[in-house]
Amino acid sequence: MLEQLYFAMEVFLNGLMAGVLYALVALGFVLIFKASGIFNYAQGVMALFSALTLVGIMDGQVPFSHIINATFGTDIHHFGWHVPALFAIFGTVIVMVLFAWIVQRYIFRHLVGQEPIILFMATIGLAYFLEGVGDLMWGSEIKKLDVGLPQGINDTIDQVTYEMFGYGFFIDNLDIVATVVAVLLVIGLVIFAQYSKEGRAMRAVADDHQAALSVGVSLNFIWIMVWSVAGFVALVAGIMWGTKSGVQFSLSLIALKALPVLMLGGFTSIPGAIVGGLIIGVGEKLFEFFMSSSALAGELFGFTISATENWFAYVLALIFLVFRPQGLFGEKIIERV
Amino acid sequence: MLDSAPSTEKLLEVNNIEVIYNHVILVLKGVSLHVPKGGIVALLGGNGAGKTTTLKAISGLLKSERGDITKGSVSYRGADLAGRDPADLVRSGVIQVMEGRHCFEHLTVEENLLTGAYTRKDGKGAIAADLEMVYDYFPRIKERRKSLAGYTSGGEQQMVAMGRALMSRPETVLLDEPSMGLAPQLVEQIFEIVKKINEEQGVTILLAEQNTNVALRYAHYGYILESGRVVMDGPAAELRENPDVKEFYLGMSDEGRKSFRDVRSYRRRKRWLS
Amino acid sequence: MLDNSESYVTEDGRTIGGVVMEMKNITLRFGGVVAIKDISFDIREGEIRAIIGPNGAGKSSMLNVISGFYVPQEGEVLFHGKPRPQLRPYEVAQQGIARTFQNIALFEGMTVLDNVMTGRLNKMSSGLLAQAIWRGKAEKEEIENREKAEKIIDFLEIQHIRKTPVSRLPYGLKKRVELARALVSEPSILLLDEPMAGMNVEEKEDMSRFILDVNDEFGTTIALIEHDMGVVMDLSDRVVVMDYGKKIGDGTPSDIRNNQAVIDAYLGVAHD
Amino acid sequence: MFYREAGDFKTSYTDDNQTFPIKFDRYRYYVVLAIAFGVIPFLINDYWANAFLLPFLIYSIAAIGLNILTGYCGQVSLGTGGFMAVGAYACYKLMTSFPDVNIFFHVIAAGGVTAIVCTAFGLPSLRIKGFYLAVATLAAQFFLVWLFNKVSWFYNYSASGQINAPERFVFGVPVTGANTDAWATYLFCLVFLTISAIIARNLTRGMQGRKWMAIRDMDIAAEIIGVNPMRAKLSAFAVSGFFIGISGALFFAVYLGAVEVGEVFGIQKSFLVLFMIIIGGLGSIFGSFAGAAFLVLLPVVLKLIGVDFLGWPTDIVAHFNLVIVGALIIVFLIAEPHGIAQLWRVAKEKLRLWPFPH
Amino acid sequence: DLVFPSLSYRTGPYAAGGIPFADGYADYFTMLNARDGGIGGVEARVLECETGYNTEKGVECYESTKGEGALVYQPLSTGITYQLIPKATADGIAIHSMGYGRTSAANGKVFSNVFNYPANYWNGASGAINYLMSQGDISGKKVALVYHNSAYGKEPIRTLEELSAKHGYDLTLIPVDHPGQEQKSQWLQIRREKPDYVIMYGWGVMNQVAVQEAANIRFNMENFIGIWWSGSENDVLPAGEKANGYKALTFHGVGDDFPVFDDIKEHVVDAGNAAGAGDQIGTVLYNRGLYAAMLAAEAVKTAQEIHGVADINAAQMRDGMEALEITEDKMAALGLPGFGPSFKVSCENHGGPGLVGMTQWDAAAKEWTLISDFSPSDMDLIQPLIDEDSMAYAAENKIEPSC
Ligand SMILES: Nc1ncnc2c1ncn2[C@@H]1O[C@H](COP(=O)(O)OP(=O)(O)OP(=O)(O)O)[C@@H](O)[C@H]1O
Ligand SMILES: Nc1ncnc2c1ncn2[C@@H]1O[C@H](COP(=O)(O)OP(=O)(O)OP(=O)(O)O)[C@@H](O)[C@H]1O
Ligand SMILES: CC(C)C[C@H](N)C(=O)O
Ligand SMILES: [Mg+2]
Ligand SMILES: [Mg+2]
Repeated sequence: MLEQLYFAMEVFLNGLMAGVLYALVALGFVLIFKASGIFNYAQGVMALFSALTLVGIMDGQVPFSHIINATFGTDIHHFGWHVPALFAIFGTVIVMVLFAWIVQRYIFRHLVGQEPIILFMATIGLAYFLEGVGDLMWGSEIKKLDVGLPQGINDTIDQVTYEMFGYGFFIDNLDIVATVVAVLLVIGLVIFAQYSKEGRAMRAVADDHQAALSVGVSLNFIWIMVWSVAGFVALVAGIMWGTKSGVQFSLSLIALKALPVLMLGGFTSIPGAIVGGLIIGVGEKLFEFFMSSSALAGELFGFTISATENWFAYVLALIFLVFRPQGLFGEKIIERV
Repeated sequence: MLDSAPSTEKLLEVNNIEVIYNHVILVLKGVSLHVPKGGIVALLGGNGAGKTTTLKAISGLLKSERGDITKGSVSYRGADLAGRDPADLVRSGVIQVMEGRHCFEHLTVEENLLTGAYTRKDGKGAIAADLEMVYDYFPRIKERRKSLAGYTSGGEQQMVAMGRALMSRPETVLLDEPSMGLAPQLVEQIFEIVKKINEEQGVTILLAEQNTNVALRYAHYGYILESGRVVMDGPAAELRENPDVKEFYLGMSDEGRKSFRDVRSYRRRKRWLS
Repeated sequence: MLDNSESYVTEDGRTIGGVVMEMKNITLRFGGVVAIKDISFDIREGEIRAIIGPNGAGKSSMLNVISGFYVPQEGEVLFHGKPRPQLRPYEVAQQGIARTFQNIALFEGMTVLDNVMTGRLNKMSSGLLAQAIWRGKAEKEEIENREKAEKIIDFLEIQHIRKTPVSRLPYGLKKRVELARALVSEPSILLLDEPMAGMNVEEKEDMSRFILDVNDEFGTTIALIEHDMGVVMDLSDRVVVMDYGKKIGDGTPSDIRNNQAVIDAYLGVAHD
Repeated sequence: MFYREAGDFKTSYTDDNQTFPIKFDRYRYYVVLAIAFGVIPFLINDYWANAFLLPFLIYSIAAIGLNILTGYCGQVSLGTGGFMAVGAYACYKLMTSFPDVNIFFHVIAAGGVTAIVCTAFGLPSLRIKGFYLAVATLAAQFFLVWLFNKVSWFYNYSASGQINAPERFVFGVPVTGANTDAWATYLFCLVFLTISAIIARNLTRGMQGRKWMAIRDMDIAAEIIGVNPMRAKLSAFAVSGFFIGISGALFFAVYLGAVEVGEVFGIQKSFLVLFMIIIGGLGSIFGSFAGAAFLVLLPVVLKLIGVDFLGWPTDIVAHFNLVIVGALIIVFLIAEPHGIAQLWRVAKEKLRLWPFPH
Repeated sequence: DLVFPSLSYRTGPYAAGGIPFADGYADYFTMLNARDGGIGGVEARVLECETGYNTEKGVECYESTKGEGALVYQPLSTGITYQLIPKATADGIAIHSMGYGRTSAANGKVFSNVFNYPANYWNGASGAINYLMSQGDISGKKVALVYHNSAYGKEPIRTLEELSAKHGYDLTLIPVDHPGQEQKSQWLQIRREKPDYVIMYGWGVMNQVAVQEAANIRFNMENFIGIWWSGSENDVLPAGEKANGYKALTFHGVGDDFPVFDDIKEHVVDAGNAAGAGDQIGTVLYNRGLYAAMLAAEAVKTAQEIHGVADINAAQMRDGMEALEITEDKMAALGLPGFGPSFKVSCENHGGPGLVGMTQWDAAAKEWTLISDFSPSDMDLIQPLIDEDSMAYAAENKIEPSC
């Protein structure tokens, strides 16, 4: 019995950690939504793309080498250098700023004032585009990403808890790092959005593009800035997830894990992303744990419920929403006539 | 009230512009007007005459509504404005107060005002001082400074929108229907403020207004727009005396103001163009 | 003082009936803001009742209470003398109360005709299946109601824009379309929230004519919020004045014109 | 003056209420119908049926369904894939449980079942709005897929968890199974599409359509003028579910023949159909057709150009396809955010004025 | 010409696995064309069609390529195979689902046009258990199956259950939904229940994450066995050092130490005709693609012999496949000595011998090594299952068993 409790606690803790990883992706969504009302479906692909770029720079890969080789009959793959992680990250950030500029200059500038669903569709187009470019640029094979983050069970926690409870808890080192990074990001971003002039302008833009334009806020500037920051957040998420599972296409699918987090936390709330992430992480892990381990579930339904993680988060978020339609921390939906 | 323009220097010049929405709907069919420095110019006309469109054509907000200037030009201080970013224009001192308030709903009243100072670089102190000035002009919104603008009443939002524009320390303000939905004494008050900033700070004002009566009392010069064309212009005092203006825009007949009850059965339509 | 059910005849020969709607001690709060403080007034059948007051006084909120969109914390609404249970807004509309909005609330993606036709929705009863098949009842009903709508469209002189999407119309015409949508439902009570804001005198004259004609021809009771004192004084039978949630005056236009509290709070100067 | 309107007077409201009030349009419509029913079945071959016509017909039905919900009623749904799965599985269970009933009725019944499920998932829309609702509908998407994958009753306990359409006949001609003829499957789907389009058109031009659009454009105002939001929204979910269910059933039974739910009816499908209505035009029946045609043809054309014409290696083509599809979507949205239908309308407006603009 | 459609996937979540296989499949035919002028003098043409490992797109690919004279389909997905079985049978085209697809298709009496030699998923399951039994007694031990929650992953469940009854081990089923990016709960469950062995039927990112998570909870890699689709370089590289010792089943050889690779280098790579980026040669999945191509080419040769025509059609190809015989000599002559088992296909048996071997990952050397012989699986148990399942299919679809 006690045993079961410990298991549950372990699952709980790991759920928290998984939640942080979801939140990292959700943060990027929130930023862009807050600043422009754009529901950026491409956030996941941005994480993939930034991670690909990071690995590419680190390994000195020649971008577009495959096409170059195919058209010119050359045989180049690598520059033959290795860039230290820190510089490579810096380089990737520059690429993401460039990306932000392109996105703004060639896409969203032309879509100012359109309905949200149109903007949403444009980001899906962007997601396809970026995925294709990423593949062409860096190839679609799996890449190992190692920026020196620790990974695997944390022995200290394992031992300490073993001595205390007679059961060693499993916590992944990478998750601990992710948590620290996420907390720092959230604090930074909250301060930025709530108290800086640019942050205020960003929220203004989200409320009413036209009015923001009319008071002299440059949409271009704000959006490039926000997309750059979102690109940076995507990079952070990309590093964490890429370290876990290698850098490859599936990284872009983590966007789907971030959506329920967003719903729960509220599309416009930075702290909401974290809290939502934690609730979702814990919720889905515990649910899976109880359902797959309890005989009860088996008796009830005649089959055990398992592999619930793809939908549980959504259903949980849905239930929350019914009570709070704007998410836990989202901006109030102003209903007036 | 001054009826002659205080200076002859042309600050803002609109030259024979045509505006098309959505590539098909022709709205302005050649509008020209001048605004002298330090003047108050009123743009009058019925619904759909093209006042808002003219103002947006000047401030560059047309683009975000799929509108295009297809002919003519707009220049400010002699420089052509074609292709200029609205933000750029605000930095050079032209700000528009949009029709229908357009407050930032999810920002507080005070934050709304502060966004007005977005382009200013003269320090927190000056901005704080101006904030107080705006609160002096509009005590009502001082009471509501902490509440979300989305929850304030229509009139309060109008004050916020005005205040927000003043926060940018503009040289020229394009005012679109400032009196719409305001209580009578507030209308006067707003126009007093307009006059005050015009006189004290030398702010130039281009004003689109339906409330012809008040507008012509405060403006120096007026243009009357109908279906996308300027049909009449002249110093405000002259316009006030013009019999057609009197009848159609001021609601006066020879016997003075007529009651709204009396218009029911008879109506005479006259248009300069149709 | 008149009794609630008594009717009388005005100077210009219209009959004003008994009280149809009575607001009793309404209090409405939003968090800390008290939008309406303990206000009572009534509306009589066939009259034009104006509600005036400074910005933020709570006028629109009052209409929203009548529409069932806001639920007052205290007080009740009496309809035809009986306390009205808490109804959803669409149920209120079904009782024959139609309205227009301060910030035009038209359906921007639809044509003028479709907008006006929505006003008839409570008069049409054919079900989903009948409409899917169309021929027969649904079609007949559609045509009958279309005739009513066209009548109102003619009446308000907006025939030429019938098929135009509303989003392309200038402000003033939108207001007129909104009025058409409200009128076409043949309401017993019509609530108008600043119908003449943003109009010039000529347009206001037009609007006044429509309002008076409706009141005359259909005997529709009208509650009207308006900031143009000229309009209010000329059109209304009785005026209620609100100031920051409180009622500070109630009476005929001439009473109000000379009410010192009203002059201080709202009019600024005594209006001619 | 290509496009004439002048001289085409209407003397009654019935005339003015027609689907195609302008004579020219009406004739074009009859011609299209005649070709679709009378000519294409004789020209059709396997390749064209499978690569283009069948998916086009079936997706058009789905697009009409989603357009009613999203384009007309303003409720963005990302659950289309899941709802199509409901149609498919309902059809499968019905086909295997009542083998003697004609498949035509199975498909209709599958639409009915989907309508019910869709309505149930529409309940949260009474409180949840906008993108929150869109994301919430993903709950339906993922949950339904999981359910069909998990509960073996749905796939008749087959080991692989897939469902296979048994052979069924209409007038003695097989329309499902491995031995179908292109013209038969084509006509079968075409009949459903035609009926769906007519029903959708009737619903959207009358009061029901107005209620939906009112909710879409401004739900609060709609409620205040008398639209019961619950009934309006749920009826949109139901009608939309009905069409989507039919398309799911046809997709499974007629087009694919066998289905693995997670892949065929995954979230990609939801996006695809949403794309169709946005590129085609929200709130337009014609747009549903146009969008479906566009997105069904696009990959075929891209492949033709890339692989067969330019002879590029497939992987580069595959990646370029993503780039091109993505770019095309964006270019399209920028050029005309309101879709092909709007493009068409503007073209008509210009033609009407041509050659004398203004 | 001889048309070989290749339903590949070079984009999407499974691209990392799809690319090397498709490269190997294409390169081998390119090599044959360049070196021998085709097969029996007729040029081979590979028609690639992108499926993205999506069943629906797979069907589209099938429909759009079958008109080009396709001889045999290699769908590279169990889901797509299931879909194509009835269609291809009706069209008289053969399917070769090598090491995947519907296991009971091994019964040629029912599935006339489907071949899944030389080994199938049930052989794999049995092979894994056999291997474990060779390491020690398995009764009373706990075995967990981590599987891709799709038609593919569900294939071995029945066999493993039967085997568990037979050998007395406990079986725990742990499904992972597509794509499998997040498997925390699954691996916490494993950590909790401490199974002695874990068998994995995974594909795509699910493999990498599983290996990584196994390393994270310090599950002994020695006791972690993947099916052959969970045993490529892709799956273990991201986990680095910690993946050392991980095992995977296979039905063919590893490495590029075979003469045929010299020919590939000479006629394909150096000529600049390598498929894809040309950097996959010698990897596990490349080899498998190459092996599949080789088997197809040999079947063509057999068909050419039987029918005496060089430019064969789909029906003749089917006959060739059914009469295919692979011997050690043949393999050696093809430059692939000892690469795969020798076997003979027959009308009754489309499944080949079902010999499976075991490979292990050496993280330091970054290579897979074969650590066991190709040994038989428990056909006594499997054959009845095959018969049962295929006969059920025959009954359902009113197929008259032939042969
Ligand atoms: N975004 C738009 N798309 C299409 N037509 C438009 C658009 N905005 C305005 N119009 C049209 O342009 C004309 C002029 O409108 P504008 O708003 O400039 O008039 P206005 O003089 O400001 O009127 P009001 O006093 O009612 O505000 C109107 O006929 C209107 O229908
Ligand atoms: N939904 C709401 N939430 C919070 N506060 C509200 C809400 N609706 C109205 N208020 C507040 O209630 C007060 C009365 O608002 P109301 O809109 O009724 O004013 P009004 O008399 O119509 O003014 P105006 O003439 O400016 O339209 C205002 O201070 C407003 O900010
Ligand atoms: C390469 C693929 C055939 C393997 C895959 N997991 C399947 O069986 O579907
Ligand atoms: Mg205007
Ligand atoms: Mg109001």
